[in-house]
Amino acid sequence: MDLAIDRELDDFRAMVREAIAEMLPPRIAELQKAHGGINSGHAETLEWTRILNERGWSVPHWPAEYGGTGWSPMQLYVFNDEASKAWAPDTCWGATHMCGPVIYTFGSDAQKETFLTAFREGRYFLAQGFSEPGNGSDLARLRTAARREGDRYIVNGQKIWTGGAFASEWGFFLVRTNPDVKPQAGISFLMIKLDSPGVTIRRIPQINGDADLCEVFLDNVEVPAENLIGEEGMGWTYAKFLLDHERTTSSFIFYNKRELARAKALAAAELIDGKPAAEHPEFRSRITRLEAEVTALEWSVLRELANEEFKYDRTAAASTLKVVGSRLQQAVTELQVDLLGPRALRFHAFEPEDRVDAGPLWPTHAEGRTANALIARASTIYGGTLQVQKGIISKLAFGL
Amino acid sequence: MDLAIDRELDDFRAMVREAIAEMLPPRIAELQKAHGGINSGHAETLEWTRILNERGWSVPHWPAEYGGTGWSPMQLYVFNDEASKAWAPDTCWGATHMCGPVIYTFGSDAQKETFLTAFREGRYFLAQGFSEPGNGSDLARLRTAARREGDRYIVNGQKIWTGGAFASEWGFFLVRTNPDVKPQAGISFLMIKLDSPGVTIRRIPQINGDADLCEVFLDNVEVPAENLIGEEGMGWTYAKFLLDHERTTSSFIFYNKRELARAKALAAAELIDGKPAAEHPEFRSRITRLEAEVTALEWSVLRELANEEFKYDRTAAASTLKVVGSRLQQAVTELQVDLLGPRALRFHAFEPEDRVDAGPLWPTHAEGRTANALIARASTIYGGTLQVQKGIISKLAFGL
Amino acid sequence: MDFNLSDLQRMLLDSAERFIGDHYSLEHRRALRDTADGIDHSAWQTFAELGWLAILVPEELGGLGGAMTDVAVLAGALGNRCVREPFTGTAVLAATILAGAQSAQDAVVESLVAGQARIALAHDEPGERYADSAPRHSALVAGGPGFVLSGQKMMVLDGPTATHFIVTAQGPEGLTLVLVEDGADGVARSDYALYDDSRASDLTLSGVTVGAGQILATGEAAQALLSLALDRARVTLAAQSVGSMEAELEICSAYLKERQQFGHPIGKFQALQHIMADMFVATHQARSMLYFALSRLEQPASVRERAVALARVHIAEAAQLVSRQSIQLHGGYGVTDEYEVSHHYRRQLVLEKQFGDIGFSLARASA
Amino acid sequence: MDFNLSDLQRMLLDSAERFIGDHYSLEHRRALRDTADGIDHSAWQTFAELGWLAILVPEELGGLGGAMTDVAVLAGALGNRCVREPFTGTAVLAATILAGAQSAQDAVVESLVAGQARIALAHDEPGERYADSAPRHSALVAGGPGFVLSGQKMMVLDGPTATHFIVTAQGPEGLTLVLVEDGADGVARSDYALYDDSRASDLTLSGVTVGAGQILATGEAAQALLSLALDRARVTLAAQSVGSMEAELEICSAYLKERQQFGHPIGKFQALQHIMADMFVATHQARSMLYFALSRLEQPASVRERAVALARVHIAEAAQLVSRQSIQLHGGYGVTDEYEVSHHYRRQLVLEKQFGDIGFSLARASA
Repeated sequence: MDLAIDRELDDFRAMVREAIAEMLPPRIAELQKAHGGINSGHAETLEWTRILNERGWSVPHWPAEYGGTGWSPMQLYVFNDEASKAWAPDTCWGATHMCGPVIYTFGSDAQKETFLTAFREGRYFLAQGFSEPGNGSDLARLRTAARREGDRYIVNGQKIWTGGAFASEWGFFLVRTNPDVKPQAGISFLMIKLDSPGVTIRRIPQINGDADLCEVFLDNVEVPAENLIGEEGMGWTYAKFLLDHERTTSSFIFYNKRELARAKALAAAELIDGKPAAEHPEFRSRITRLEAEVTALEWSVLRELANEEFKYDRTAAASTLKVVGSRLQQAVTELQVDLLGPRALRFHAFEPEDRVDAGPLWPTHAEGRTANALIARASTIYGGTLQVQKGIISKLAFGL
Repeated sequence: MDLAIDRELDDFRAMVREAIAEMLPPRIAELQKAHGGINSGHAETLEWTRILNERGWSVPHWPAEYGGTGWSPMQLYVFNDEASKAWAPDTCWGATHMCGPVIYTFGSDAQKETFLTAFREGRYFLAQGFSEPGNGSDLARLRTAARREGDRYIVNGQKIWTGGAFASEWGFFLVRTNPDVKPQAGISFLMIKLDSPGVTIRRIPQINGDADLCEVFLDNVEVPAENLIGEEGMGWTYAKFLLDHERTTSSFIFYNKRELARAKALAAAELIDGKPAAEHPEFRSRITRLEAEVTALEWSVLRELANEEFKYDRTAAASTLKVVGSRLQQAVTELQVDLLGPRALRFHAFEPEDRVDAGPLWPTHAEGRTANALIARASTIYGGTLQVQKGIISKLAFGL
Repeated sequence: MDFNLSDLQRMLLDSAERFIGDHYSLEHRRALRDTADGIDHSAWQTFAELGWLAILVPEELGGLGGAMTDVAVLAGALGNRCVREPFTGTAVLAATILAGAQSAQDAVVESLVAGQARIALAHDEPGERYADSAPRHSALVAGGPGFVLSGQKMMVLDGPTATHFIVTAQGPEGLTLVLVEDGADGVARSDYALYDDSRASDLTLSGVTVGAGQILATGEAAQALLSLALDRARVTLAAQSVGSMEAELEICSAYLKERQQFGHPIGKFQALQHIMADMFVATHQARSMLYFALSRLEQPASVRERAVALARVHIAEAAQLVSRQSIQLHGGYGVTDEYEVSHHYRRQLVLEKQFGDIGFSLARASA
Repeated sequence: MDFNLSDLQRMLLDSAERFIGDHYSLEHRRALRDTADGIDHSAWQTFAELGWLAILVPEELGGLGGAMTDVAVLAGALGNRCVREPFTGTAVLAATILAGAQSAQDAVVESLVAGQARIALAHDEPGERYADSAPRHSALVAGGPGFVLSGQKMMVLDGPTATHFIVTAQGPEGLTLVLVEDGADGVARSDYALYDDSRASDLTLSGVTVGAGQILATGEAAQALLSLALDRARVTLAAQSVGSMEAELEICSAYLKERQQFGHPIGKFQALQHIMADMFVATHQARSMLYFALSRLEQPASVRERAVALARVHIAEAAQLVSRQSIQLHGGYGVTDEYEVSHHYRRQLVLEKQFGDIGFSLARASA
């Protein structure tokens, strides 16, 4: 057992920190800080991807042959930690962390050439079409049908919770290519260009004033058969592969660390009865307990990254990261809201054109906090609800 | 809507308070205070019952013809509140609140004469034989069999969680008299004298050093058929009757009020870094939140006593009282433990003969608090677990 | 004690449920949001016609001389549908202050009862947070024919549609409550929306001329009147919060029966049943706590204040449990603007943080 | 970083699990409770033979020169079975102080390693609660050939079986750590049991003669040494707590499969499955927090103290969740002395309240 961080990682950290400080445009960092949700704007995400790509860092976790950096899991961790602290946005997650790995693992050479390059270079935003209105946490029941006709598929159906679809050029979709086999076996993984005739996108207004999530209606959409990734009927397997691929992502550890740090800054700045909120016992205890939980979560992530031998099924540990990480996203953003007190109630528009300067009485640190906390209610819902995660844990850890 | 307490009740309260102060032997109050669990010793319980009976107050909630006082539900509430505050023990609950009402409602005249008189006069302690080792929250599956042979029943089986059986003269039992009908229909309600041949009682050592709960083994016990209460096969109905009979009991409202008051007294007396614990913010917030919860519970009880028109099934409201009341028993006693800090760790024996004086360094207020908190873990288990209560609520309130 | 509605309360509730149920559909409320000032002017007239604005106004001033229990009955119905019209500020807070004012305010009260005057409290100042009784920076000083009022106010709830403001200021005799008309010389408003789609304003008061007839109360009387009015307002918010929770129970239990997942209505899952049970328990206890607070409103100020604070902590925490779980039970739909539960969530947030949040109330209840 | 056991740690854990698993059955522990002093003297000899008492003792003093990670591995195994022998006080707390003492303590250390000496810290005084660094009322003053020690101590853990006490006292140079033999003239003990069946004592020290060789540390050095030793002890307690939680996961999941209710194994009920999941999450996070605390033990005192306090809060609250739910899952059996879970519950209570409870740690972590 060796619980010390490698000295070499400290050097690596210093190196990436300096590089990010040099590369990241302040404008993008400021937007990410104000907006402060999971992602900054789509244009800025792509711009940052292109900047990273110039240095060869846009897909550091990919195999070297596809443009990865060859960094160790701990180095990747440090890089992401530093990027988050510097208020860099993520790259387009669907492209670099979900669809990309599926394509470099199961795609044809032509697909690798077409898509991996585009993803790495940040050429466009990519949407994820998995969920459907009838099946939130129950993917096997999806009904969007792709009927093969010659060298193309005719796709009909409806997807929902497709983040950023309105701003995306392509999407990766799970579709049912065979209705006659057992549900999991009839699903395929298809790339669909979103300006194809028959694709209609509706932005869904959200609880926080944003409308990033979309419904995607597919009405006799023709998709070239070459857009099938891997084999027909293997979509379920690929989806499981990509969900398993990133065991620690759902911890949102970088987000949670950064937002807790932000909460502490708020606690120092906000006054109650003339004293910083940080000195009020209720807030102090809340912050301390959250700090303990975030610290434990970080060490749970480190255990996973360091490949700890584990008595239980590893997926149970991954679900644990998700349970705690999602709970923390809610608790930390709610803490921020409570630190702001009545000032948290003021609505701030999401669309740049609707935003107004709040005036001299309103600290900029207030903007965006409540919007973040409101959408954080979704963190225990998407990617398998809290209840689904608990079911996974009790089944895989205990056989219940 | 009239949310004020009747003025007349204030006079009644003053009257019963004074009467209790006159009647209650200080020795019994002190034991109840030190012991402080749900019941004081069995002998003291009976002694107090006899004292109350002299004034006609031992079974105030019974119909007047069987010795009740004719008090209104609110008067009964005030009486019990005052008795609790004065550290009076309860009377034998099984006799006065469970078996008694079943007998005066369903029993024969002879049974009324025999048992009701004895209960009212506190002649002996009465044990409750419902649960069996195989069926905690699942009464319909009980297996203890009573086979009719002429003018007697031959009883074989095993009961568990029979409080105070070792100190009881009689017990009221649910037994299966007919194995060939559906489970609920074959159950009967039988009085069994516990010194009958074939009855063996084992005290079960508890988490807190007490051993009040017992196992009762019944091995070919002969019970006169005249000890059957009401009709054969109606035991399930009677059991439901008696459980429904007292809708507010499971709130433990008097216990919770009294123990919260005790916690506040501890908070004033116990010092941390030279300051009363009551002035420490963590304890202050905990106390305030518990006070709010106890207050709300008391008003939930008052709504029930005042027969509020209620949109939902009343049993859902009764289960709510049980959920909150049991949670509070745990929270309030754990607060006491935490207020004592390390001093809560010292074990204090339950049996009078094993008790030792803790010496000059140990305040008497420390004794008994941890024992109480430990056994309070059972409050979310007996009488239908927390999970069973939630199931009742979701079914009866929402049809889920 | 009697927890059942009187005949009058039953009539009040029936008419409220009918009007609110018919009128305040989710679509209507979402459309109102996009209007300039966010309130439903014709509905406000109906409020007046139904007598809702007159409940707390004494009969001698043309009101109904009702009680806070009546207000709580109505507020529950408003909470059921997240109705965010300026009822609390005008019909509870301002009505209480005007009825207790040292100078007769018959005309304004009449106008309030008629649904013409809407009156907002302008109390909080920059840098403050729920400063119940601190001295005001806003100052009322002798000047001109009477007085001159200057200062800055923040988060004046329902400010954009107010016809008058009750401004708290430091005057010659200590705390002073001053009635100021919107649009008077020297009054400048900066308006914005809150997350529940209601509106608020920041006010700048620059040498506003004030006559003696606009002084509602001074010194200890002002303190006592403001404190009573705020406590009544807080209980009204709490009653709306309980109404919102009760609506969420209905919405969620219906949704659990309708929504299918893994081949069953999701209400078949025990874990979700138990969440509903937790919500039921919290809501039931919250209503009990509301009754407790109502029962203490006529008692001495210290008793009243502590009871209200205790109730606000308890009810707000129950509301958090219920509104959070309501979203969770709805899955992804819960965080869209298109489902009721997200509106209840935001409304509950706003109810919690008006006139003192959980932290403020906890400190006050623990004092 | 490497979270896997080294070969030596693997051997340590295997032998610990084997011995403890074989030896510390519930029946055995319940029988031990009824002995005069509550400890298992022959098992203690085995502890010594297996080298467990020597882990933290430097090699030059005849020990193994091991690390706190090794102690944590063993402590987890002790926690699995609620083993309450005086390991923490003797092999961690006292071993740390003796190894850092200003006067050589070779004989005592040798005796400790051999399983003969058991050494308890006598620190808390009447009226105190976890007074980490306050001045002591117990006084060490010059007298006779050396010094004289007087005072009163409370809650000396494992006092009844201690051969020596490390007494904290106010000496000429400030805080002083003094080694005193049990049975020395002027030492009077009053013994009692704790709820986990371990024992403690109150001590009265009346003019106990102390030689220079018994002075282990003074002034700032004493403060630093005591603080380090206490933090190591706290982490050892936390490791036992995690071990206890991990055992409860096994006990409860097995029980849920075996126990039938309403015609099914109760593990089929989703509500109970989700409770098990909550327990799993809490336990997993608790072990992560233990690693965090271990990683900070060699850092500067302020970093170490805060990390240990943070870990103690987090692990103790996780332990409360797990031990409470373990009883709940067992129904009525859970509150009997005849089932493991009630013993884990009591052991967790004692672990939480030794050398600082949640409240103490929370204040320390928030400072």
